[in-house]
Amino acid sequence: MVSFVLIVLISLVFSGIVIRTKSIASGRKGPGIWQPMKDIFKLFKKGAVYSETTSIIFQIAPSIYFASVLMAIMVIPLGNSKGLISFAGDFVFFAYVLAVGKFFNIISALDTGSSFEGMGASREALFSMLAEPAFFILMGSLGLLTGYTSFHEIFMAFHFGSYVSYALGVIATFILIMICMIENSRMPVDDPKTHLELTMIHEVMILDNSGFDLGLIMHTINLKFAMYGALIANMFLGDAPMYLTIPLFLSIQVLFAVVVGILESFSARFRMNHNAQFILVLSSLSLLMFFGVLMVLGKFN
Amino acid sequence: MTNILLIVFTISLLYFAIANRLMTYVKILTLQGVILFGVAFIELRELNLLNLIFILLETIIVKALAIPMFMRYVIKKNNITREAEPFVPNFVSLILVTIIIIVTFIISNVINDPHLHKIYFVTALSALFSGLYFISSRKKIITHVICYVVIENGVFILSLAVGNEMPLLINLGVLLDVFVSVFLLGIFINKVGDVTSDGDVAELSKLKD
Amino acid sequence: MGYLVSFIGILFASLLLIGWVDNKRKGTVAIIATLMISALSSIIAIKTLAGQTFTLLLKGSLVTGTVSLVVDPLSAWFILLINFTAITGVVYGAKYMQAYLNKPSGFTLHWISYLLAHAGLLVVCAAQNALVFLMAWEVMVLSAFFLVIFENHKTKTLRAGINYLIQSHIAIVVLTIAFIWVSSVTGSFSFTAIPEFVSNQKPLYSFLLMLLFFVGFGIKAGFVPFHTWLPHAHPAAPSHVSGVMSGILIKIGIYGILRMILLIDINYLATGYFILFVSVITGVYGVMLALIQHNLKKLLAYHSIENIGIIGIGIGLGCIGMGTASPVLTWLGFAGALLHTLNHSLFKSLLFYGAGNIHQGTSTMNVERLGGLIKQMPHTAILFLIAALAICGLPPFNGFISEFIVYQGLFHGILTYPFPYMLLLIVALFGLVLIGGLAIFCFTKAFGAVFLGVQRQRPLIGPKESSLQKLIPMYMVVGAILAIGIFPQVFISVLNLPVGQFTGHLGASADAVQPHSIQVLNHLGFYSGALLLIVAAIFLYRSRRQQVSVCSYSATWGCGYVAPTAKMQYTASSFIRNYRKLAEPLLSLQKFKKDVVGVFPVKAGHTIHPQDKVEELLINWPLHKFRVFMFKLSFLQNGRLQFYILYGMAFIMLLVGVPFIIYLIRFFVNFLNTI
Amino acid sequence: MIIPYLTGSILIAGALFFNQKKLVSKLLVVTFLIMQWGFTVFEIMHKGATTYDYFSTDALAVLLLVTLSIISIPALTHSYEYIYKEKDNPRARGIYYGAMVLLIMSLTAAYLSSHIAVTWIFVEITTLSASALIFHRRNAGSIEATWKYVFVSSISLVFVFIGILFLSIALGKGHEEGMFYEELMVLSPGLNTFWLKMAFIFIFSGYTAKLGLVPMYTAGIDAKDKAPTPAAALFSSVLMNVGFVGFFRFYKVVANTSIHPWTNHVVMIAAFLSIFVATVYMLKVKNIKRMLAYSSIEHMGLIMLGLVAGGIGYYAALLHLILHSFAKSALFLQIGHLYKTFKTKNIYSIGNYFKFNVPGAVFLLLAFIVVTAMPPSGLFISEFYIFKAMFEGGYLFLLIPVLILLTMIIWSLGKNILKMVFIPPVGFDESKVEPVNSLETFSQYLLLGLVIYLGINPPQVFVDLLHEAVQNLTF
Repeated sequence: MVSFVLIVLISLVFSGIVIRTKSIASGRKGPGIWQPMKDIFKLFKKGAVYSETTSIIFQIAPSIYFASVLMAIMVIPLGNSKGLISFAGDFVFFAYVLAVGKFFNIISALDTGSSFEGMGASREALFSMLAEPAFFILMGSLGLLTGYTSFHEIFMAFHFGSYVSYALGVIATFILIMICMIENSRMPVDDPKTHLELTMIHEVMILDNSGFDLGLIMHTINLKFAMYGALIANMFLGDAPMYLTIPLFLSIQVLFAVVVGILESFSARFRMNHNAQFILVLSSLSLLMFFGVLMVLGKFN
Repeated sequence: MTNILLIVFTISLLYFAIANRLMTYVKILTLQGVILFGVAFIELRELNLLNLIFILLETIIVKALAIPMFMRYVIKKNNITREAEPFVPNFVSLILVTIIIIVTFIISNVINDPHLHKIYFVTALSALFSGLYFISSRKKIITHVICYVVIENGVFILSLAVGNEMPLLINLGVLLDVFVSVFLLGIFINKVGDVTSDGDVAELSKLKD
Repeated sequence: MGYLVSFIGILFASLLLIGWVDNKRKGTVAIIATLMISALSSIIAIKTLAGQTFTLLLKGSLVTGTVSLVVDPLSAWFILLINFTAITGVVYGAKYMQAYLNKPSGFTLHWISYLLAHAGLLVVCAAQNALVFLMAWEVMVLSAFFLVIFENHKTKTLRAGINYLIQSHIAIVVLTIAFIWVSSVTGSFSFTAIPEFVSNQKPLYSFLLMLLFFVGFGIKAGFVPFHTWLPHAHPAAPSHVSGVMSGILIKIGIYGILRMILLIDINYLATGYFILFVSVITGVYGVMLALIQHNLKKLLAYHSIENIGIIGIGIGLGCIGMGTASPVLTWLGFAGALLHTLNHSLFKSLLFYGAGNIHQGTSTMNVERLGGLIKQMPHTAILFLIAALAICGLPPFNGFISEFIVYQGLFHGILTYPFPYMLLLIVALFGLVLIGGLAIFCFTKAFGAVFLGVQRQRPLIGPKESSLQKLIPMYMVVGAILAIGIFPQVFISVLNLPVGQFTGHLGASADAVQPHSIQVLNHLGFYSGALLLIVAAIFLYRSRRQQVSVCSYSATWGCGYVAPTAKMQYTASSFIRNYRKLAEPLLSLQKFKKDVVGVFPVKAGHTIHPQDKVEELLINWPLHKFRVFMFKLSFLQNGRLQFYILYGMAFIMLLVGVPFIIYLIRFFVNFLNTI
Repeated sequence: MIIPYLTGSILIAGALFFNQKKLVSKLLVVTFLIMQWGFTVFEIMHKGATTYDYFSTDALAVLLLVTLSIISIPALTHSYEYIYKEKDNPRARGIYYGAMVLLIMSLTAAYLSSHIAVTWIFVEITTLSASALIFHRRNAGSIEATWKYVFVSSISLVFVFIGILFLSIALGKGHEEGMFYEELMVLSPGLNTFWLKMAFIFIFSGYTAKLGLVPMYTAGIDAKDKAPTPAAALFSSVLMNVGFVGFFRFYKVVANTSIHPWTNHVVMIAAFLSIFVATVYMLKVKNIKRMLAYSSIEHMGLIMLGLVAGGIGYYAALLHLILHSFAKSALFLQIGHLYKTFKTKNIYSIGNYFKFNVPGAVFLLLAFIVVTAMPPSGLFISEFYIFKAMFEGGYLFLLIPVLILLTMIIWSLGKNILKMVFIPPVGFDESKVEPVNSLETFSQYLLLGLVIYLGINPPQVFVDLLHEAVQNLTF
């Protein structure tokens, strides 16, 4: 419950922080922290223009996308307080619920019958498909390390590993950050700053969305960021008491946002056809982590 | 005495190998028929009438007279050219027949069976195999029939080679076999002569897969 | 006994009736007959699942010996799912076939085969005698063959049918050998002889026997590399037949494998790992090829292969569980497999029915031609979408439940097993995730290309929504899908009996060992429901907003390009292009490319035909070589009398000569020795 | 009772030969059938009896005699239809029916004969009567087929005779009565194995012509192709059985000698080669009759493999022989209808049979299932047993290639039959298609039903007869 509220709260300012970081990094006096939310609320109020080729799918997809992310967020715990939904193997549920949103996002892009959005959809589908094994093997190895299969238990137990577990934690963090970037189609994979055929994935998928739907999608991205941030945060929380957990959580989220901002301002986008390899590298990295875990547990000798 | 006759028979095979004319073949058949009669007659243990009649019937009447005459008639009727036209040169066939004879000879020597006249055995087998060889090396259909008769002669000798006579019934069967099959074949040669120009086997290789 | 008599009575009565009535009514007769047969068998099955096992001993003939028909929970489970899909299939098909009324013949054959196939399937589930089993099996195979070749004036269809027939025949030959082996050791054709065999023979032999059975049933089920008949047969068949085949006919192979696992009590660990390995390959390969297909039904056929892979992973896990005496893993594995069998039979038949609607609406199956159908056939579109979500294993539908159980099993295995064993499990996990991702990829492509956007080529005939009789069975299936998705616990509790047969090997009853983690399934439905609610809430709020704010419609934003055409939108093959580039080394594609050349370029084009690499390597190539070799030998019957005589002569001479030559050699050797 | 039967049938044959009237010939044929059946029943009654010490009725004889009598009914009655649809020529008809009667008579006698040479004589007569039947059409093709058949058969029978001579050499002096099968069974263990081997080689190679095995199967194909279909039905079933009888009785003789393993090897080679050759040509030929002829070759190969394998294989071989006779004769009779519909035997120009003759087309489909030994065909049971026997006899190395070949055969046969049944032919005018009397198809259905019934649920007496026929071969 706590985690849900916190994540939703942090999502309000997340992209604000990112943009702020970027503007500072590029020496501009950028917009305020709240600017993105203001835009989104304006979008909520606006009317919309729909393509004639679209159907009910296009109308309902953003809502489902948003709902799926909310649902996924409910699974995420905070320190020693469970998420709203928590059971053995809940991260399977987590991944699949996100997949529902993705599914509709993709077909809504196809619904417009545009020559651009299909391209974005195709890439979104491919990259998220390639990213999924990394996530599952990561969770699998964490589960193997701790002996549990639900976020809450895993993260509770994770902190008390040996020192090697910190190394593992670092790898895990890196993988999670990368997955997050891929899922939100941000920097190393895609560049949100530019538009149309330059931003090949996400922005091009939502070319035809406008008004309320666009707002929903925008905020969904914020929520996703916050969600992954929460995952990363959880890896370092353990079951510290609540009065420690919450500030720690918030600071980690902010840190994550800053990191994202810095990453975006100081790195360049890959060429599209390099992305696939890059994402597969993540999977192999997670496999590496898996073997690391095996070593830690002494099962591998 | 029998040995001489049988050797003559074997030589007739060699002659068959190098002969060129169909008429020569027919003559050879007659000769063989006579030889068979001689051999059978000498072989005959107790000379009762029935056996004699039978031998006469089978050798002289059928093998030495009826069949050759019939063959002549067929050749005339279908005005088949008088050349035998073998696939392989006579020289080769001569060698092959000789080899056949030698091999059968060796085989018969390998077998050490008390109650078996080797010479009969050799003659019979060589007649059989050279007959088969002639069939597969000659072009004309009529030659096939003639060679078939040669094989039959070999079989006859073999049945003599068997120490004990067969029951009469069986010999009758053989007779019927020779008689019917030869005449049947002859009739068919006439039929074939109707459809094909010259009695050439090449005409009769339509049915194939 | 009464059941059997009435079963046979109904069957033959309806067969005669079908032969009698005219083409329009044959379908109706078939529906009634199927309903009666299903009712009859379902009663038995339900009784069995209620706890009383149905056993029937027939005297049999001098050949078969005693024939025992037994319906245990496993059979009952399969009988029920067979009946459901058979019913939906016949109701759908009765309407579907109306389109062929102009085709004079074949209706009688078709419907008779349908009933026979259904009956055969049911008997296969119950027969416990090798010969009867094989007979029922072949009846099923042959009638399925006649179902496939309904459009038999097309050479292509006939070829596909024969392909299916021959591969099924190979399957039955393998099974026959296996049964022969058993009976030659034990002297009995009863299934009870198989455990006897296992107890008497070396473990290795038992494993080989299991292997034989696996191959035999695997061909039916479509495990790679025995899958090659599937992608040909399904597109060739009428859609309801494809639905039934993919839904239940290939499942009978799964049934066979499960039955043999029950009977052949061997080192389950090896079997488990073997099955797991094959299944992972099957699943990944199936979906990889599904992705590159243009023909919708072929795409669905490859997805059947993929799902068989998932089921197989479940079975493999279960076997591993039995091998390591872990009731929990056994439960998870087999429960996942059985539930996914049911689920797949549901959504795959639904997908094929949808494909049937599309085919009769547009008379094409090529996804490159279709598009925008959601406007003309909304029902079909929604049904297809639901089925697609279900087959991708997404909540709140049934596919998610079974895949979730399998995931549970995998993680349980990974967490509890020592190092070398768990490696394959992590591979399986990788595979399963990949399958899920690719499936989503594939069905976004399929749904998007078929139903969304605008039609890419001018419609051959104006597509229109199918009639109610075709939609009703589809909605029935959707009902079942949602039921399993939202209230899984009901089905889980039913599953406990069949799964109990497997856990029984470990002396543990199913509901006892049913892992605690499964309790969550009770909540999963609730969570899925919650998802739906949230969506509904947001959507409502959104539409309220729409009222106050102004909404307008215009053309799709073409980045300033003013004259967009339907051809410009993303096609199915361009949608998967990135993937194709990635996976090219593993696939085999026929490409025909004509580039744009010259100052005034003429018409250029580019077509790609996906081939099946396994088929090329394992079937086509050896077959070609074999035929060439055979053809070389066809000089024997050359019509030359001399040769015919020579054959005899040569035969005799060889038989006489070879020993003689040997004799001579020996003689010569002795001679040398004497010197 | 045999002498009256022989004389009677010879008289009837003669009468048929000279008679010119349709009605009379019909009556004669019917009387012959009645006589045939009367004789059959009589023999069944007096099973085990020996008449004129050259004929004895053992289980094998009874089985094959009944098979013959059953098949001869449709073969003879359908001949009517067949002949009259041809340009009706009383002369040809006379010869045809006379030959048919002679053929059936000689087959009967050959089955019954208990003396190796008597069998041989009657087999010889079958050759002659068969040649008359093949010649019936009197065109180039039939002349060629007849020529080849007569010639190859005569040669092969010479082989058989030579074999018999070798056998008598083996017997040596003082065994004039040794040529009776019972005698041989008793004497054979003590005989000189060399001559026994020679005898076996020649007798086996000789009978392969009738039996339809490598090496001498060749002429039989042309005969079955060119003969009128009722005759072909007899050729591919009961005429092959006569070869089997001749071989099998002698095989039983050598089976209880020391050369039994050797003979098994010889037979095995021939059998496998036959199946192989059959496969080669079934993949190639486009003439449906020839294709079926080759399929008979394949089945004979299987039967021989059953004998080779031993054990239950002996039983299975006989079962397969009988069931195959029914199935294949029915199929050939159906081909007659097919030919009548399309006026050709070439598969390319036959097609969409379903449209012209529904019962016939359905029959073809069923017959395909039955003849390729798919369950529930009775042949499946026999093949099942044969494979079982090979498996148990340690012939696995042979079983696997055989199974592969059989699969190819099924593929080819299925491809062609389905093409004929379904795919419309090119350039075929459907105007002058004459309807087929479905009553005849009915009798073919009966034969198929017999195959399935005898296979799946054999009556006790049938099984007992089979077991009795192979009782001395139990090892």
